[in-house]
Amino acid sequence: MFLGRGGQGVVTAGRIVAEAALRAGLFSQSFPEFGPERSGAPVRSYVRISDEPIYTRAPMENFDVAVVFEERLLDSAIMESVRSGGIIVLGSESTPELPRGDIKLFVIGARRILEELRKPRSLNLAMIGALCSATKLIPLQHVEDIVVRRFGEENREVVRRAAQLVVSVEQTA
Amino acid sequence: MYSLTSSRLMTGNEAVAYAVKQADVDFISAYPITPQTIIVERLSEYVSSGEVDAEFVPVESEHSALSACIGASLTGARVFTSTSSQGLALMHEVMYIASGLRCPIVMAVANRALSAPLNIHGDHSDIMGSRDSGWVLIFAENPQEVYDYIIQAFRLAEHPEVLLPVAVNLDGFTVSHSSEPVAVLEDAVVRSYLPRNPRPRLEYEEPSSFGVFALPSHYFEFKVEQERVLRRAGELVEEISRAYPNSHGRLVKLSKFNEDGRIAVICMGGTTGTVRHALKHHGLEDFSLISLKLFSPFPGKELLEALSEAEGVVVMDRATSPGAALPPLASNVAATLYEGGVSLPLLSVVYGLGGREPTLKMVLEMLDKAEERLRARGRAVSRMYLGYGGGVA
Amino acid sequence: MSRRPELLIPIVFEAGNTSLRKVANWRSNRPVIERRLCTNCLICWIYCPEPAIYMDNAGNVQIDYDHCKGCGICAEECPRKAIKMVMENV
Amino acid sequence: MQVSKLLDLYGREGLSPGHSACQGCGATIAVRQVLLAAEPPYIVVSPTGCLEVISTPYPYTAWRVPWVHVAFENAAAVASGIEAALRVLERKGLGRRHKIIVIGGDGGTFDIGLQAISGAFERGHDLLYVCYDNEAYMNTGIQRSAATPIGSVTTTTPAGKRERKKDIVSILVSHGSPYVATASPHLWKDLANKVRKAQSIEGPTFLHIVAPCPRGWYYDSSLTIKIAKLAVETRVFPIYEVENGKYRINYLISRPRPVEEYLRLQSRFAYLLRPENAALLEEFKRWVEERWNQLLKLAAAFPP
Repeated sequence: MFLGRGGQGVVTAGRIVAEAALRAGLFSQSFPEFGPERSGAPVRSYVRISDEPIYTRAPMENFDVAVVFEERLLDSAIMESVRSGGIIVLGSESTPELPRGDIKLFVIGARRILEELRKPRSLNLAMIGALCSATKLIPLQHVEDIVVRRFGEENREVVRRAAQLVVSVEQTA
Repeated sequence: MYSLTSSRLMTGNEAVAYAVKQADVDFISAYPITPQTIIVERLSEYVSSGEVDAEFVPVESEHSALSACIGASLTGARVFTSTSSQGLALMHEVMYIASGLRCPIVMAVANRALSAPLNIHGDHSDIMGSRDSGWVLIFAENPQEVYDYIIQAFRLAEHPEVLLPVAVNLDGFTVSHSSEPVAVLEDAVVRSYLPRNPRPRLEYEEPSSFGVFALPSHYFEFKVEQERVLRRAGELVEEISRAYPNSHGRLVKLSKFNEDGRIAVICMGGTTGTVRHALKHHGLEDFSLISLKLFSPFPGKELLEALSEAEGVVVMDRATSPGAALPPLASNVAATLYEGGVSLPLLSVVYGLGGREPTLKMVLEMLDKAEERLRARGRAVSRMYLGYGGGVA
Repeated sequence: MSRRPELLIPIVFEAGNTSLRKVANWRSNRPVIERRLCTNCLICWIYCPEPAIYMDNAGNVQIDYDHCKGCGICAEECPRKAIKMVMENV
Repeated sequence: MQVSKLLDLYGREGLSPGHSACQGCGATIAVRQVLLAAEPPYIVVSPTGCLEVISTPYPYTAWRVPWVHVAFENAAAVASGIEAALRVLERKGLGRRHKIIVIGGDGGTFDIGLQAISGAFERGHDLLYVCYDNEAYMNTGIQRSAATPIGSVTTTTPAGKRERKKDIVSILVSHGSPYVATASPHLWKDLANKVRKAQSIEGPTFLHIVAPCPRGWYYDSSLTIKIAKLAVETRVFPIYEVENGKYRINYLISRPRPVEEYLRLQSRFAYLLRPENAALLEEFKRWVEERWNQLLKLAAAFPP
């Protein structure tokens, strides 16, 4: 599940990950949170990845991985919907403490990367880069290829840098 | 299965647009409405980039969209439109004329609830409102089927023995906006699958009059003939789908999953997949699933065959028919059973109105309760609202 | 190749075949041209709603009595008053 | 090519006799004249209305040219589809372009069809829209339309209509149409040449034709042309054209006949002519005068 705000490319992020999974020989499905799209409002998109055909179109209530674009969006509802043993990839410049000890937290200082690379509108790409190296679900190379094809060579570094700089935060709780 | 490596990730809407492009369409007319809009956005991109040589006429209403399509179709052009919900309701009048004038228009309907209250999400109320308009009505389960069925829809619509409009339905958002792998054919393969057949058309050298008025002395015969032709379209489904270059994507009237289940669940559109998932991953061998692809003409014969071993039937409708004996799909199933002299306990389930897509938990609960209800056999027909008030009512 | 399918279809392929229908019984008065006054100017023809007026091979204006409904416009508009409306024999 | 004599039109009949129009039908005279003038190849589109019903009782058709009717409110949309589709078919070598002529009544034009007309004109389709205006819904039994003039009795205005007739020409001019004109069947040459002119201009053009209706206007069937003439000569129906926004009055009526001469011949105005309805009659006259003066001003703004 990807959680960001309208205009940050949340839907695109889901789509890129689904496409990368497809390239990796996996079945995938990606869909946005359905409804009117409004800039700035919290918005989600969802991805299912499987090594067998995906039939279900049920809404997703629980996730193995939550990619949260900003720390402010990380509320209790999100915390509760991540499955035990699941992962949160969080866009944050700090390292927050989670109330659950059964999930893994990865933090990426995405804003700093975007500032350095002068790519303020590529937050979603940084988050995917971080997701790749945090979860190893999909090969980074496929994501890079798709990003370069759709958004140009200059965005490759966003994905790469985020993949390098994402850090695992040990939870004490 | 399709080869995954040759697949592209597409939403249902993108699959429609891609199929229409490959079909060498001549004329497109539409009006924006959620959740169909992306179809025409893509198509207008294809037209403006020259990837498809067609005229795109962005009209001032859906009524005019289908009207323009009729005009275009009567010139002999290959014609496409798409809409949803209120737009389809606005087209209602013109839908009867499109079929009465025998225009082989192909329309994609990204199914959506009808107002009031306003709701932009998926259900089948829109198309069910026009189910007697004489169109061939096809329901797709996923973007792959959307792609395959759009192409076959053109072949069926333009078949010289048919000449009827065809609507391909895809659930609003759950299919129209869901990105999934779609295996596509080569352009040239699609083109050779869709030859251009001559048909009556508007031209100065052979001046014919279209849209004449018929007195009581003739009207009845036209309407009965139209009904016959619609049934003939059903017979021709096998012929046109057998010729479809990708054998995995052939249009069937219905498909069956878990052949040996005693209780048959009949469903159309995207939610069929969730039921399939439930049966497959939760060991529900008592149930079979009938995914109905062709709603009109209703495949009664095939359905009776598919139900020959069934001990009970669950019919899932994503629409209501207020005041009617049963919702649309259930009433067709009940009539089919009656006509076949078959008496089966039937559970009519109304689900997903206004986009309340059933969760896996809801589907499992429904199946659990269904077994109980059908076994009780208090009456032949029982009813259930799935997801109403958050549960099973 | 014929574009006409072998189907009962609400299209009329025989252009202008209303000419096969006779509407003479709509008429209670018939227009009669007085030849010596007529100059074949065609004014009656251009104002006829049917048209039930034509030129014969000799270039003389004639009334098509199978299709004239007897409205009387031709008689009213004839610049030479060469057309008279005459009561039909019952 | 300019039409100068009736022989220029003879032999080009688009409509066959044997149709079911009323005796003395002004609409069929107008339509005949349009088709006699029209340059082939063309396709005619009609909305629902008198013309459609009288001309195509299955298995018959009065049309000697390709013709299509779909519904009441959508003729301009149907025409848009035909026009655009033939453009692409010609490009692909699968057909050829035709001129498109829409012929609709005032109900299908002023009222229910206006949205589709607005759309087609805004999009700029190459077509000629002809409105034969008999000033009410005659097909359904004489109900008022937006084209019904003040004081006219219809079955839905038993005490005479209170509102002015909608100014359809201005509406089409406002859409930026390159050519909008009015015509009367008594002025056959003017009408024929306007059809030719409109057809020669690329884009959506409009011709508004007065079409007296003996049945609905309550007059003797022989008087159709006379009444059309009176409509023009009393300034009730001015004959003018607007080319690229420039107004020109084609028949300058310097000494108009009294409006009563026109009204008196038609029983639909009997109510209006009663002494107790003098105020309504004054309003009718004011409408005629104001429109004429407005036209004079518009024409003066664009000297030839």
